[in-house]
Amino acid sequence: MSEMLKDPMILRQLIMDHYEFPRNHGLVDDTTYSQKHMASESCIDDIVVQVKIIDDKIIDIRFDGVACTISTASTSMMTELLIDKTRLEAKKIIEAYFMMIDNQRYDEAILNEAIAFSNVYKQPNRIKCATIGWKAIKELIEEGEVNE
Amino acid sequence: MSEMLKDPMILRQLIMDHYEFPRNHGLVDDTTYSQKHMASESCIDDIVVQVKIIDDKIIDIRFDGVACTISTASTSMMTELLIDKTRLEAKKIIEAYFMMIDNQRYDEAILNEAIAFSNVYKQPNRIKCATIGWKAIKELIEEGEVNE
Amino acid sequence: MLDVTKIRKDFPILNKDDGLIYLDSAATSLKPKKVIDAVLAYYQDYTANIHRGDYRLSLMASELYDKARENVADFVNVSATEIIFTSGSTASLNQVAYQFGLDILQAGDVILTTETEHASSILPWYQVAKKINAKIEYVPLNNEGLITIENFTKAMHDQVKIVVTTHVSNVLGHVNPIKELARITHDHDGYIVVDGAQAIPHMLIDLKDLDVDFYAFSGHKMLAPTGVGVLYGKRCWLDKMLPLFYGGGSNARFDKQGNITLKNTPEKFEAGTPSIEGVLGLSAAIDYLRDIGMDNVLMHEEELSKYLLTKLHELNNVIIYNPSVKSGIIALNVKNIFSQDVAAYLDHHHIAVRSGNHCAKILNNVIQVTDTIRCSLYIYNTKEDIDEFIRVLKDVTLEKCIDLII
Amino acid sequence: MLDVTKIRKDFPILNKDDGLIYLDSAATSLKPKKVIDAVLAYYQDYTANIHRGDYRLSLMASELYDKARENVADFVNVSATEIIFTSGSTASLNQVAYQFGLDILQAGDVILTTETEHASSILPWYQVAKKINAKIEYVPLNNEGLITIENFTKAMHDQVKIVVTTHVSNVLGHVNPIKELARITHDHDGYIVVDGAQAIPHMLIDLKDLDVDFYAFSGHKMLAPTGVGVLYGKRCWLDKMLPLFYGGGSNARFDKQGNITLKNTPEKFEAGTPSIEGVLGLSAAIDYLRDIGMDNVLMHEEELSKYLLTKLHELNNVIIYNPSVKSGIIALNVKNIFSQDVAAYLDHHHIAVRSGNHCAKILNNVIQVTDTIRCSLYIYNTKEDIDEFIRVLKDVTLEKCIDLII
Ligand SMILES: Cc1ncc(COP(=O)(O)O)c(C=O)c1O
Ligand SMILES: Cc1ncc(COP(=O)(O)O)c(C=O)c1O
Repeated sequence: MSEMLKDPMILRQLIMDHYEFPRNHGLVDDTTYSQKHMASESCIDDIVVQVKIIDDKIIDIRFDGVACTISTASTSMMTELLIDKTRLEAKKIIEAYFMMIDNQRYDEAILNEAIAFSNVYKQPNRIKCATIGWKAIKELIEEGEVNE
Repeated sequence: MSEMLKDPMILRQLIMDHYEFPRNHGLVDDTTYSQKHMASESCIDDIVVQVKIIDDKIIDIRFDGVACTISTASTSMMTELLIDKTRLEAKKIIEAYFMMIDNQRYDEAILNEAIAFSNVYKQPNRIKCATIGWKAIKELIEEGEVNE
Repeated sequence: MLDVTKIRKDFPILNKDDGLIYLDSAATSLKPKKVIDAVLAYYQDYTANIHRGDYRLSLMASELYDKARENVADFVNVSATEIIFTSGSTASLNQVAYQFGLDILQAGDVILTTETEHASSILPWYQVAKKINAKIEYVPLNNEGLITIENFTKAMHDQVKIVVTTHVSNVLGHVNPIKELARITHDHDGYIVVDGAQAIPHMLIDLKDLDVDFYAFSGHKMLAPTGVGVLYGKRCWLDKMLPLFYGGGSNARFDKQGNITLKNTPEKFEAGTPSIEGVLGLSAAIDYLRDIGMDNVLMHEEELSKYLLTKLHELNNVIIYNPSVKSGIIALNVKNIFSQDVAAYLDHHHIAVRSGNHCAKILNNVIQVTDTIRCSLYIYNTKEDIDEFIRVLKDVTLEKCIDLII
Repeated sequence: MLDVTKIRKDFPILNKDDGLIYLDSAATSLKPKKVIDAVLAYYQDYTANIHRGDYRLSLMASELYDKARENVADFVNVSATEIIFTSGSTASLNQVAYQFGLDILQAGDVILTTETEHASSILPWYQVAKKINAKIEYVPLNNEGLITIENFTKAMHDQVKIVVTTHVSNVLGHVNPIKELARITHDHDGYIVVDGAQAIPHMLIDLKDLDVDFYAFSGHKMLAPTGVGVLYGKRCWLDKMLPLFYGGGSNARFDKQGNITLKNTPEKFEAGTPSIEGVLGLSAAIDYLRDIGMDNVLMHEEELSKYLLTKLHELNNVIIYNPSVKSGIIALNVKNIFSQDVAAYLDHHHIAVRSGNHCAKILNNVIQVTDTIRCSLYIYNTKEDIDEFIRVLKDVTLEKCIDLII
């Protein structure tokens, strides 16, 4: 897999696929989920992320909103990566993702497909797009901890 | 007199005299007077001018306020010049005064002592001082006409 | 005719070799040397606070400031006492809503507006309506987002006290028939408040002729600095209005008991130190535009706009939302690619456009789309700019957009 | 120590051969090249509106704008989310009065303030008091116009909800003991709003340490452009406060029914296009001051101030109204000559000072004089400036003042 993910053609297809068929898309009307509305400063991306955590474990993540290819695909990948993880595992993955976006050393292995965004740092105007969903889940997890 | 008024010493003394002993100074509490409050934009000069006009004739002018040498002296001279004049005469004198301040040709004869300010145009920062009382009386006379 | 080659030389940012194609003048315009020099002169030759004559620098700054007001007044054909300098259109429009609207509106009165309004034009009135229990109504727009006189006349009734409308929409670029709207409004004893932010930079505006009650615009969209704007109001309303801000420079005196004697209009509205170099820059911008001639500005933009529309029509991957527009604001999308992805792709080719909802967030009710690419033109744009824009647009695919980041 | 010769080279206006002696920095400061260059860079290198990332220029401008906020926050030791950019101190202070004061005050509550306040600090509270039927009370000042902790403690009582005070008086230059005033205010469950316009340019201010609720200042008095200022507020109050202006950039969304979702603090307070180059210039000014070191700035001014006072004491035609002052603001008059006449005479000798009541119009109750000459010093002033000022002051007579105009 890791080798395949070096191939730009594959990466492109991955992103397209997550954009056209976003996973875990559509919100649920369920108060056991906490939710976060992210409207990026550029006033264009406007998404909502929901998460359900039980006993330290992420049971489900959902998202919806108006967003570009990069935000949609990166958020979609995020949901796939984090569902079924413990808080601690999720936080490690999130940290790795932000390290990658920041062009620092990071643990490739745990990011899986999300390394499709490893070169976003070269396009500063897309960094907000590639992180909006990830920021939402990060804040949701952190807030959840504080509330307990 | 006109010759004497060319002597700077005399002019200086005239201005000092009008500053130290302003004529027609102090307001009256009399509703037959109309009055105008002038606070120049520099927020420093702050004077009130009153005028009583009967049958087209300026019966009396009074003034008071916080003001510099130039405003006080020029307003004091104005009162002396305009009291007992008809509106039309007063307007001619006022017009001549503003022509002088603007460094244009004007009728020296009717300005009398007020030609002490004939060189103010060389000190642009004092023009407001030299005209504040004159502006007040000008507006009072004009407003009076409109009201009739 | 307007000599674009010569004009482009006046804009330092266009004379670097990075090939910038700036198609976002509706967001903010580029600045010509004349404006930059006016700002510099304030910093280098007469830095001083205004409305003081204690020394030469302050007198110079004050006189230039006062002349700038006359220059602005002259540009829009009103009296200098009717021109208030503000920090921008947003400040101007908020001030009218709170200091005039709140005062004259009563519960049940109607504020008539449109769905093309910019947030800065309509949001203050939402606040006013809420406070006073007034109602907001919308003039139905035609399917291109235009206010027609017919629709406006129908929407008008005797409960309408205030009409709030943009002169030129910042999303769809349509020019509303303000003179007629003002006449109809006044026939119903209403007041009309016009957001001129996108109009003033592009055409000669005669406010006396338009006969509006209030009119707002910003310096930065008309070649001038940011942080400065204008509120025009009819003298009779301004004289009755109280200022929003109180402070130094706007009062003649005050005492311990809280008695305040305000100065006259317009000084009473300008408390505190204004954007002095902003005002001087705005005046220089007006001189610059006047030298070119506003008729030439308009003609140039209409010509470019027509050229751009023709070229766009030839592309089959593009949707145009305002095909009948005459001004230099064109709203479009590339089929099946989100506007922001297209904007990023254009940026990669040095083309600056804006994507999004452009702060007119209720317009999606009308054009049935939340986000568009906005291309907006000004005096320094050329047919070559458009050719390059078209070339890149023609080529764009979702794959190419994604390739930029992988 | 501060190298004045080197500093003076940074100010283009001081390097012309007109022999300008600028002693009016309390009105507005001169601008160093570093600030001018920051403004120029915006015009020449990245002219774009902010909070957009559609293309490189806009991203660059947005990032610099956000960094400027962090720079300002860092300078006064608070968090960037507590820094709101405004158009100046006047706008900052009015905003607190209407959006915070009006909200928390009730009829009968007391606003405690002083007679040294600038119009921009006190007039908004007169409006608030009138609207809400609150009472204004004044801390008795000592005969030099100082707030003492003793007097403040006595004036304080449980009806006092808000304390409004200047940090440094713009007429008398005294530095009020803000940290203690804040403590006493908070002990009485009150809020303290501080006008820092004359403090920030001259000394290191640690707002966290001072523990005030709100603090306002202007860019133009601290080497930056006009048209930009700051409102600091504790995050908890800002989060509760509503903005004064509504418009583009401060809302996340709104709909036809008038529902508005505001962005978070501080964005929610910054509707419309701000003074972008003003903010960038302010950040550059802070960098410049930080390079010099605020301790050095303070030391230099205190030294000059002491020197000036010593020299003034040697003149017998001068009355000093604040002989114990330590800051660089000195209030004086020449005996028997009206302040404006003296100022004009000084101007004739290229010396710029200000005459008048300096917008603190109730102070005459305290110092028993309506008008003074104000001489105010800053980093670029020298002992030579003072020597020349003293030489001219010594010579001035009413006759000489009059001779200038005849
Ligand atoms: C003490 C004080 N407060 C407030 C202000 C008002 O500042 P600005 O005019 O920049 O709004 C000033 C400036 O004159 C001042 O000296
Ligand atoms: C139509 C319209 N109105 C108002 C504004 C607000 O102008 P400013 O941001 O200069 O206050 C804009 C600018 O975006 C606009 O396009």
